[in-house]
Amino acid sequence: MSELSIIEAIRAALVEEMERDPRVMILGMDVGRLGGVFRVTKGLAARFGEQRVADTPLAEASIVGAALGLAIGGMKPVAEIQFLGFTQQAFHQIGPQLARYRFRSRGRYPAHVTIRAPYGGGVRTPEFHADAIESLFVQTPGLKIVAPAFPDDAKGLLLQAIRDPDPVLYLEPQRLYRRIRGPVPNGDHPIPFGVSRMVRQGTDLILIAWSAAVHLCLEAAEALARKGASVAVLDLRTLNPLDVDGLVAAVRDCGKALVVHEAPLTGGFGAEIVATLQEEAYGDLDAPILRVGSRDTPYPPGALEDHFLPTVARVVAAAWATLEY
Amino acid sequence: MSELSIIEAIRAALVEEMERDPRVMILGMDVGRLGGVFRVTKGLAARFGEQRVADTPLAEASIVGAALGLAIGGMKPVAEIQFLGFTQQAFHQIGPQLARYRFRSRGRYPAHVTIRAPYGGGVRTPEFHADAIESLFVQTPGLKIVAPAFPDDAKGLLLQAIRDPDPVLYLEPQRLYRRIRGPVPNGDHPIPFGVSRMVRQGTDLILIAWSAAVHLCLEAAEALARKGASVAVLDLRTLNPLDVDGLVAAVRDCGKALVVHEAPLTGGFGAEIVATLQEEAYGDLDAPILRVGSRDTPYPPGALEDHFLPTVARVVAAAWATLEY
Amino acid sequence: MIEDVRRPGQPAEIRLLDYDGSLLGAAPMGVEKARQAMRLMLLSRATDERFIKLQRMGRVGIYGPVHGQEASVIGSAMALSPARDWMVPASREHLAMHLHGLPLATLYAAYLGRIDHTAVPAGVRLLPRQQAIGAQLPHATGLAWALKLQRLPGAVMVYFGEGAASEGDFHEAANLAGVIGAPLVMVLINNQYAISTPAHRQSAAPNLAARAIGYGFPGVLVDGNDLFAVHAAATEAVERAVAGQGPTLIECRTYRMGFHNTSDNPREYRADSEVEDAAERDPIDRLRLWLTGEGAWSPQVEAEMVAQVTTEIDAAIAEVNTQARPGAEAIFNHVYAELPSRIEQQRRDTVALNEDG
Amino acid sequence: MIEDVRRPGQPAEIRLLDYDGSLLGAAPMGVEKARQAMRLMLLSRATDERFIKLQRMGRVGIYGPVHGQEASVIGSAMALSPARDWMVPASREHLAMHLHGLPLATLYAAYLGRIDHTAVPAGVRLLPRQQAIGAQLPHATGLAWALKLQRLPGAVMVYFGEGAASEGDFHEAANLAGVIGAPLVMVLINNQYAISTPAHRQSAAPNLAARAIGYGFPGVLVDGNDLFAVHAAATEAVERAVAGQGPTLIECRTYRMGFHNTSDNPREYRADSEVEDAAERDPIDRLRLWLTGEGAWSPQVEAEMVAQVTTEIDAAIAEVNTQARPGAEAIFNHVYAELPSRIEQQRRDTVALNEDG
Ligand SMILES: Cc1ncc(C[n+]2csc(CCOP(=O)(O)OP(=O)(O)O)c2C)c(N)n1
Ligand SMILES: Cc1ncc(C[n+]2csc(CCOP(=O)(O)OP(=O)(O)O)c2C)c(N)n1
Ligand SMILES: [Mg+2]
Ligand SMILES: [Mg+2]
Repeated sequence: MSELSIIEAIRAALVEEMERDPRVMILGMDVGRLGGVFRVTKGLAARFGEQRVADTPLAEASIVGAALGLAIGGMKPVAEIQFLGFTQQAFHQIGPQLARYRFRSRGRYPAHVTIRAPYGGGVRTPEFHADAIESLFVQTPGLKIVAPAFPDDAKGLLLQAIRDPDPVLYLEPQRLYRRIRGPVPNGDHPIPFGVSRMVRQGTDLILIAWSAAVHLCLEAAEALARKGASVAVLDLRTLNPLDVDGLVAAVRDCGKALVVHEAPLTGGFGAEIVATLQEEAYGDLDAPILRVGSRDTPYPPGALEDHFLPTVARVVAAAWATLEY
Repeated sequence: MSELSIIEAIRAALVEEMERDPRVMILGMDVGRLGGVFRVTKGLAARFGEQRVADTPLAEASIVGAALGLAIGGMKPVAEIQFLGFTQQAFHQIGPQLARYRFRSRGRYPAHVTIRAPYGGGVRTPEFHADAIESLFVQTPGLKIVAPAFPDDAKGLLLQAIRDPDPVLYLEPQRLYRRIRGPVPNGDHPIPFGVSRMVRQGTDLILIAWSAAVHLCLEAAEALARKGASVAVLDLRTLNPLDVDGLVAAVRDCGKALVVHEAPLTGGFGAEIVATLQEEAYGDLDAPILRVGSRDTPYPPGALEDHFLPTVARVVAAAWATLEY
Repeated sequence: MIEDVRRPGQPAEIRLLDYDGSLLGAAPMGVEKARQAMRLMLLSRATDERFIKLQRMGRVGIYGPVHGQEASVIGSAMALSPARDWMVPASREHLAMHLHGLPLATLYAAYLGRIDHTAVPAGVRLLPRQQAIGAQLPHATGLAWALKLQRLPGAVMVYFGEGAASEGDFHEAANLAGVIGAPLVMVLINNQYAISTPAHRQSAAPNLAARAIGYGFPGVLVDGNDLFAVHAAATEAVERAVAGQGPTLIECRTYRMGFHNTSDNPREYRADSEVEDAAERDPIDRLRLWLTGEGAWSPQVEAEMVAQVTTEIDAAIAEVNTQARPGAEAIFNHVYAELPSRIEQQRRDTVALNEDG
Repeated sequence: MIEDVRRPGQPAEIRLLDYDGSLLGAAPMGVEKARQAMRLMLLSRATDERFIKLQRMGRVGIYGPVHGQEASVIGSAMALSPARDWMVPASREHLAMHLHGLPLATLYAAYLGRIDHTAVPAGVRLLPRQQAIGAQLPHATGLAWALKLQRLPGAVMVYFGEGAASEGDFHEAANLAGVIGAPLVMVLINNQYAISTPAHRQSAAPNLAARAIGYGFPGVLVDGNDLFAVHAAATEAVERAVAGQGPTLIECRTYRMGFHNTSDNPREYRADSEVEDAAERDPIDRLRLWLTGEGAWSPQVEAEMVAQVTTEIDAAIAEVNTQARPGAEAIFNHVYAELPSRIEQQRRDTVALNEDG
């Protein structure tokens, strides 16, 4: 067991997997000598050479498209997109190409590619750098989506992502990169996709979240506990595959649920969770499942982000409304 | 009143609006001499000149990006993207640019742009040409989304789209282009956004849909009527703004609802409708709101599309399950 | 101060075989190989005819013919070593794909709705056709990069049209290939049209080969209806790639004689006279003249060869006709390595519905 | 057959003002205008210093300095007529924006969190800064197209870096501009870095000006630390545009002296010696030498001017400090012309929460 930050956990997974498998390589803007704008890949170019930790030109679509070609050619590329917001520049290479290549080639060419991208608000970044656009990828059959919230999950899920034969979009909570540290088991412990994690037990209400919003929920649950409510927190960990059984079981136990995400409310992945639970666990629900998300506006300049993002206060308020329903 | 096909209705709106307002122009691939791959703009280049009905190079991002620039420069561009699937090539120019330009410029530069794009299945097109990816745009504050299912709406909503000071994504049901004809009022009748339309009355269950799926629902409702169920059909007409009041009122009347869309199930806009209704009309619901969508796979080759797309049989089955709940 | 750079640095269009079949330079192949090329070109044209017919009969959805572009397609593909090199097609390079190892029946299966028989066979270094214009270009760059990283011998040849050359994907793929020094041969088939859009509305550049300069590698412009010019340029480009000298862009200037595809009617946007003019530069006619001059061709040889390729096509179609049509479950195959439970449920439902129906 | 096209057709780097301040050609401006340019360059550098300080004090989020690029930014912008021409900035052209009509206080307001005071004033033909690299390029093409369609006089000048020139947006925008013959001046500020990525890893092309050939319009390469060369090229390009002769690409070769932005530490990826070398080609030093030679400059003049620009900056910041900080409702302003009811509800909730808190 080591105490690592999320950045360190991600780096550990990359290093271990590159040592284990010579076909694993990293590509992206500034990932080489600089080690990436967040220094996630710091030291890797020196260790593995600039061939395997390769800086690319400033062109996201070619990073993803080339990663697919590299995979077809026998590599296992881990592509870094500098910020999730800029996956939009590569959008046509992700859903229609990367995610469908196995299907299109009838299994001949699996797209063994991982895309890593930091995202999420709360750190006063310039425009596009915080956009929580994960829900733009949830209707992309073929693409797995991973969003860890803790150092151990960050490492274990990344190990799994790099090995997974399907393309994986691996979302990194930039707000938490260095803010939290936690125990990470040493050695090779990949974490299977599609298994959510109960990060706080409770009996009255379950808060459902992923990535940085999990920590918001933990704070809110703590605040609610002080007022006497027993509130559980479920960390989804992967959006696709979605742990439908885990969700249904959790709701069955509590009867009430609330989804919290950083993305704007309308069209966010919270809607899918509500729709799924409403279909799969209707009889067990004692109240409507509310959603707390960001406002339905563009991500505002940093000074205003606290009005845009979900806050502990908003989560607590929605939780009370649900508890009192 | 004239009897028009959807193609004719769209063309009529374009012609009338171009005659009324010299700033309205059309740009896109093959829209000029050819009149577009579906001949929607047939005859317009001859009538208005190749300056105002301009063929562009094969580059979607520049079509959308240039349309924004044209709007800033005083034009009211209507950009055609040949098939909705190829808006993904322009993705970074739509959500992050077009939809946010008013916000970014603090009102100085509204993005007075309409994007027209045919979409939807059932006509055995090559890959990408049928993809119902409207839900990739529903989490884009600033962008309005319009999806008519009838000739009169096609015309009236397009008139409104071209005049609307916000950017509008106008989705054309390619399967219905020439298949249905209907009465269209002559003259200038724009239809306001955000108002759904009850296209069939019923008391037991309401089917909620947009674009070509509305006709699927009408067929299903007819089949259900033959079995004695009174089923209403609500045509949303616009996804953003969403007619929340209309939805709630409709559910209040029936107590049961079912959402049908051509997009794959998971992450489709159906999820948002369910989540919204569940929140806004929980007390009025007598059964879970099920969703019927396409399968969670890539759009298959034409010969297999009937297994992928929602069918009358699947809608009827889900409707019975709801009615019998 | 600002000079019109449109003039200097322009590669001239290279031609080795003139319209009348006479040689303008050294022939890059002997008579035997040229006859083989001729056979492939005839097979290509016969495939066009057959599939247009099948489409008219309702047996095929949409077909885009190669007619007119055969020298570009086949002259380039013949420069590859299928056991060593990779091919990344766009969508109109059927016979290049076949030459590279794809059985005709596999090629045809896609048009005839046999999705589960369309996979490129193991060992054949070929990617599937691409319907998103230009999207294959970064894949090709990545594939060439993979060869270089693993020190594998070989080149990657990627096809695309002059329309595709307008897409951002072209630019990003070419620029990245230059930076990497990837063993990539970019074959731009400029058939003068992207659906109805003529090349001069696609770009104001006097030629597209000159774009290579902006990526730091050579570009060459060839008469795309001249099998020899195409083949010589492609051979040299493949050699450069294999020798570690990096990418090459080859613009083949040709002409799309037919419609864009079976849904298109070119009379809506171009004059018959233009097509008639182009017909005089037909790539097959030109090669026929040369072969005839070499004493290696006659109407009888041609008739035999046409009969042969017809038989080949018949056999391939017959083979496809024996293949079972895919069942409903085919849409769930190869979406993931293993279906997530939610989709597995959808698969079961779909199959059940289908059995009911 | 395949020639190395990297040599022919290369525009040479144009320089008019040598490192020692001596003229190599005709000066494109007189002493008065050069002093005005000098003032703007000093103001630019002083703005850098001030905002880096404010960032270190925690009053500004992130700031990207212009240091080293002043001649490129100001020499080009001075070629425009603000009442007629449009400017489309990337993100590092502060003083060009100011010269084009944006009050300093408006520019600074964005850095100091006064979102509602950042709008470009009516009548100023300027677009906002762009944070998505390269995304402004097609907007500029469209804007130039709009001028042409409406037969309005004027040119559009768009800025971007050598990093941005790798994006698909650059290619698509340039190619479309060529086809339209748009009155566009593309100013590529090649400061040798995109964050840590050096220009030679960004593209293998010997220069980026040569890309213009592939779009059918001229490209010119200038010493971007030479105010005169930049200005002369920009002036000619603007004249061409206004005269209906279409687009021009100008590559200004300069050097980013500072960090990419206040979060960056360039020592992690480049040697100090490289920066010291570049400092010898400082654009301000060079102009100072020339102006001194013309008898139009002295340390005293400079000291006065520095004092003056400091006062200007102080005043602008003081003005911003009087502006109210935006309230919570600011995030809902200008999302739509009129808020849909669902979002109007969110607005009310947000404002209420804020009043409670
Ligand atoms: C990204 C994308 N945009 C638009 C289309 C529609 N489309 C299909 S073929 C074609 C023209 C392609 O032209 P070119 O690249 O010159 O190839 P050619 O058809 O001439 O072989 C277009 C626009 C598409 N398939 N993909
Ligand atoms: C589309 C996009 N990708 C990545 C980034 C992150 N980023 C910000 S500035 C920058 C480098 C830009 O380089 P260049 O275009 O040369 O401009 P410079 O910073 O040198 O002025 C990058 C990669 C971004 N803002 N937008
Ligand atoms: Mg073409
Ligand atoms: Mg730069």
